[in-house]
Amino acid sequence: MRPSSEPNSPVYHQPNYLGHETSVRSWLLTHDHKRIAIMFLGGVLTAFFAGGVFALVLRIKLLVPGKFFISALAYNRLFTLHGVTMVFLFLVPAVPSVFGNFFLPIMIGAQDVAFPRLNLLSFYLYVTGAAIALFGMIWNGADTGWTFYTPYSTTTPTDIVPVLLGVFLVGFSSIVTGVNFIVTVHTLRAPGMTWMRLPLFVWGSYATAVVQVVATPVLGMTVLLVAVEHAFDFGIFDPARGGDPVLFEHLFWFYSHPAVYIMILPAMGVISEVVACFSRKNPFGYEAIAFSSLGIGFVGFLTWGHHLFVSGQSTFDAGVFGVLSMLVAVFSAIKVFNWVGIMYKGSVSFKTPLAYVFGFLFLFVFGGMTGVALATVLLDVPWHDTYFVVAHFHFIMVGASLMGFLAALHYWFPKMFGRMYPERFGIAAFFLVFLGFLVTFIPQFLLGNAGMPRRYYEYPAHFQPLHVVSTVGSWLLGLGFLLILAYLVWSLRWGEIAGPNPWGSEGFEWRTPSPVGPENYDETPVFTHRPHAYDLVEAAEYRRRELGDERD
Amino acid sequence: MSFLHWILFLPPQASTASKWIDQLHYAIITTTMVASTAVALAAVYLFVRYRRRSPDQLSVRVESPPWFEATIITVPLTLFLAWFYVGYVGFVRVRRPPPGAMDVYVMAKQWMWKFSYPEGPNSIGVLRVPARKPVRLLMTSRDVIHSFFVPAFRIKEDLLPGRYTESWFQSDLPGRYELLCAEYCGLQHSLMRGEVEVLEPSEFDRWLASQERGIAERQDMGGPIGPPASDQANLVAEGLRIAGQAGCLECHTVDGSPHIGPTWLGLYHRTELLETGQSVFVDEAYMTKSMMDPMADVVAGFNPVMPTFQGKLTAPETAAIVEYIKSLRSREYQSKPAEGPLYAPIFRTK
Amino acid sequence: MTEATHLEPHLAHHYQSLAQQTHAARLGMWVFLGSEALLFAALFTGLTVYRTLNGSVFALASQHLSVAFGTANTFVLITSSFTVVLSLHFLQAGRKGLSLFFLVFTIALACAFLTIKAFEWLHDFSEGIFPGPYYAQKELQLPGAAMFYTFYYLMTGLHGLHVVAGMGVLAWCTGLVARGDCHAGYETPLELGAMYWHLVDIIWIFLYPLLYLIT
Amino acid sequence: MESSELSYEHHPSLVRYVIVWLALLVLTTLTWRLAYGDHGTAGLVIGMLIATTKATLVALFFMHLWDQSGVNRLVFVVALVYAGILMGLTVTDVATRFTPAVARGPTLPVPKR
Repeated sequence: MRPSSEPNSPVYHQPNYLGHETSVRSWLLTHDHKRIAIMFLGGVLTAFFAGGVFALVLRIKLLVPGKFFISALAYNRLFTLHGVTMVFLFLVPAVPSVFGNFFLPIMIGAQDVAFPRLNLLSFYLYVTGAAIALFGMIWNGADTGWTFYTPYSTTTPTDIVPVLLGVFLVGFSSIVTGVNFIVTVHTLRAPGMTWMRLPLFVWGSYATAVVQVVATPVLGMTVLLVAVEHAFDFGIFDPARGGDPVLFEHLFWFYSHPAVYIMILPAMGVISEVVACFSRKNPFGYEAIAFSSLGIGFVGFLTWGHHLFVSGQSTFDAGVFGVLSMLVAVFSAIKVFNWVGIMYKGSVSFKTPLAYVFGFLFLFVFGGMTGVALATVLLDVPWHDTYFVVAHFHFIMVGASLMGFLAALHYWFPKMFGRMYPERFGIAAFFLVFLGFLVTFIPQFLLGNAGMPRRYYEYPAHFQPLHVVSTVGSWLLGLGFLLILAYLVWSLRWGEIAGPNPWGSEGFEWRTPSPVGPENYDETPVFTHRPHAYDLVEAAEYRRRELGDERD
Repeated sequence: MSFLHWILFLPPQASTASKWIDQLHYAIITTTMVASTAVALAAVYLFVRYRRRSPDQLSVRVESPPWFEATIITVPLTLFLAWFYVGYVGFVRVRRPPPGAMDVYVMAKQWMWKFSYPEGPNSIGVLRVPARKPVRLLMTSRDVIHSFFVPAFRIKEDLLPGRYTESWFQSDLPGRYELLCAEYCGLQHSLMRGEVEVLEPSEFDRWLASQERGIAERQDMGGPIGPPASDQANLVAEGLRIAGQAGCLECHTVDGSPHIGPTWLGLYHRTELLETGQSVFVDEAYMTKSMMDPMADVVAGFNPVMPTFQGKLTAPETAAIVEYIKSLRSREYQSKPAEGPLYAPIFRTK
Repeated sequence: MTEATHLEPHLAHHYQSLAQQTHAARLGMWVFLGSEALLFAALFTGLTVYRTLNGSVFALASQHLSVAFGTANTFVLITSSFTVVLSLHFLQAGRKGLSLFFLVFTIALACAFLTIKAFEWLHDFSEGIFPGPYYAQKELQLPGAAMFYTFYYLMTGLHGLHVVAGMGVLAWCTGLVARGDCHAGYETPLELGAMYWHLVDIIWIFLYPLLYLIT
Repeated sequence: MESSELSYEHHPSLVRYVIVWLALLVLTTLTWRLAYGDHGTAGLVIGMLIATTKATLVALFFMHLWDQSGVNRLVFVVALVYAGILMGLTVTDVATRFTPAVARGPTLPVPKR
């Protein structure tokens, strides 16, 4: 890093995307994918902390088996709020809309996404949808759970229409982002950026975009049908009039199972980037990781029926979905072993982002394999709709997706804001989050084994000890997130100035200044090799130049 | 095994299925823990072994060899397919009741369980079954989706409105076991609990013989079966009281005999011919309307003399009377042994 | 990929050439239309499932729909697809007047479609065919009959909304062509508008046999 | 990219459009005749085959997939495949369920609001 007389003075690279225009209007009406990404970051973090608070309240109630702290209705509304907020307002847009928006064009050498105006529209759809959903839920909260199962959702006395409308709009935002990413990757690659040179994060985001575009409209239609049914009593899912409530489950899970891959695929892309960067190694099995992303994106659509094993689904269909569910796990296994392989003969440096990769690896493998265990048709019978399922999907969504999100946030923070965060705090917060996570969710696996059904306001007293442990864990987890928020906000203002490439990374996004300039690159870049090719001569020279800077 | 059973917090193995479900559970959960720990340890080992010792330390290029990719595809695939095979065979076994199983009809509604035996008795909240005999459950719901879950038996199956689902179990261990609703079904979902009581066969036969239809229901209603069911029961009693106070019973009988107004016995879900020549299906809406606006749809053969109760009965009182009328089933219905809802002959393999 | 291409007025700053931009616009439209197709696929799935569950009733219910209206509308919509592609063709050939004529003609056909649809619905209403709980057709009182009509109204209604949206898009295209903002050499807006219109046509092509011709 | 640049220049002839239009009209008439006379399931299959043919004609020639680059065709095929998966696997379940009886008649009305 260039020596500066005042180490903490804002000697940002100028002009950069953050500071070249400063009016509020220039932010709200921006077409710049980076600014839209930053606005999305604000949105999803707000949603995340709101959802987290709801979760903490739920966990406090669960300290006691009987009535305590909040009423049953409030409890039912809160777990709906928690689920809807975390799934639709945080996890689905978290990595694609924030980091995908910011880095996908940069990584392929483009100036912007293909349709910048649609990108802005996507943000406003998200904000509007989120506002309607949250407002509707807090005002006259829906109490259906985020799964909206009919006929309960169509007959509940609470007002569910605003939530459904909000989800519909947020879904549209997701579709627009997906369309944008697909077209960007197909048409805006810079000279030399062939398909087999795409960074792995781009592969992950591309596969995600396909899933978003294909699955989300089905959800949109489904929630509209529920809204129509609830508002006008059309009997669409009413068995008395020839309807079938299980049809809803099929339509819902046709979206919501692939939605898990919308949440996890881009996080997997992040992991690939981070582990290559901090191992200073070429991606070990590049093709395997890239194609398994597409594989997950496709096979992920063939497995939704494993949510219906005990919903009166035919034994035949259970077999079909059961065997197809096994295939998707294999693609995940390919990725996991290749990530571990990247470190082999590498030059591994343990920094906060890599810490999250270690967390990801353990939690994802355990969470993923418990998922396979659940898809092992027989074991789903006792586990279905118990805390075992709750623990499993929190391992995937918090343990894996959120770890990927945090890895991305720490890895790219210097690139996005031009400043470093305090490394010691980063590592400390990681251990707090990791420990808090295990203490929160391992007891929930055991609760599921013991037969504790999910969405229970009051529960038989013999489950209490494990609930208490889980609640204590949730406090640790909350503390960890607060710590992260605190030092990242602090770093925005007082963090050490980061050079263009503080990690010595060979990822293409690090060829831009930090923070990135408004046009990304000063001149159209030309790519001659894959990212993270630490062994190539030109790459080595490039890095030596950067590292030389660092040791000045 | 008993150590695993303890450390995994599993409930007692009270059904035949629970034993082999747990075997698979042990095998799979152990593999899962070993595999995830192994991956994490491998990562930590590689980190320690290849950690960066100087800031500009470089690495050599290593591409994944084909044999490695082949291994990491085939080994997990084989393992997972093996899991699937064992799991699916077991699943078919828990879904397919053995021939000669005893049938019990299960009906769920917000928020109670009702069990009917082909031999006669009904019961609410408590399912009594003989030990060492397979029991097949034919289940349906009256309103939203519920799920029949007995942790000690390791069985679970959703109850869907408008359709029947089936499940079965055999318990060799007499005792009382928790029955839970596992599918979220509304405000009191977590209180929709019941009990399965496994009796010695001789004891079960005695119980069955001693039960006239309906007796069990009355007994169970008084028993500790959770608030929802007793609310329901109280509502009926409340309806009877209000009907007496408001003077309904001066014109309407409850034993089927004709009087000034139509009898209430079996009124619910009856189709009545109206003065106008049209017919009306008696449901909650019609009953409520008749109390509030009696002249609207007068049943043929009766004089339009009923006064309106608009403003005289509160909404909860009206609801209580409706519940009371609903509880009055016709005599022929009552004298018949309880039977399951209509269903076509059930195909059984072997 | 030279600087000269940037003189092209329709070229956005982040594209290198108009060909690249056109490719992106077309692909974007295709992906969006694919997404739209899945939106309708959810409804088609519902219809198919309920047809499986209520087969004979659905067939009976279908016979109360007017095949004449449905067939007439199919011809109208297919012809409108043809005229919009003619409009694009003449725009490419530089014949602005003919292009405008066929665009307006397409919109007129869309109006005809909606008018026929309106008459068809009125005819249905007069028979007591209403969606959901309002269903009052005397001759056909079987469980599942109302469900068929509920889906009939949902699907034709959603399709009708798409027709209206498509008319908006085509009207906007007419404005662009008339003002000369969309011309030979830069037909992208009209091309995309036409693609949307074709999707509306394709969905109707599937709705027609599924709703009207069940035997 | 190359192919898209080609199609950018190339414009199909008027004759092609007219032929496709006539073909669509003939196929529609054929579908319509199908409605008269009981063909059972075969009628449905033939009807859907004709509809698919018509949709493909529209996509290929009116929407110019015939002239455009491969990726656009891929999008069309992928959308059809996924719609097929959704419909196929859902209907498979419905058609193979355990059905001792489909209970008819009203369920207990759940009070609304």
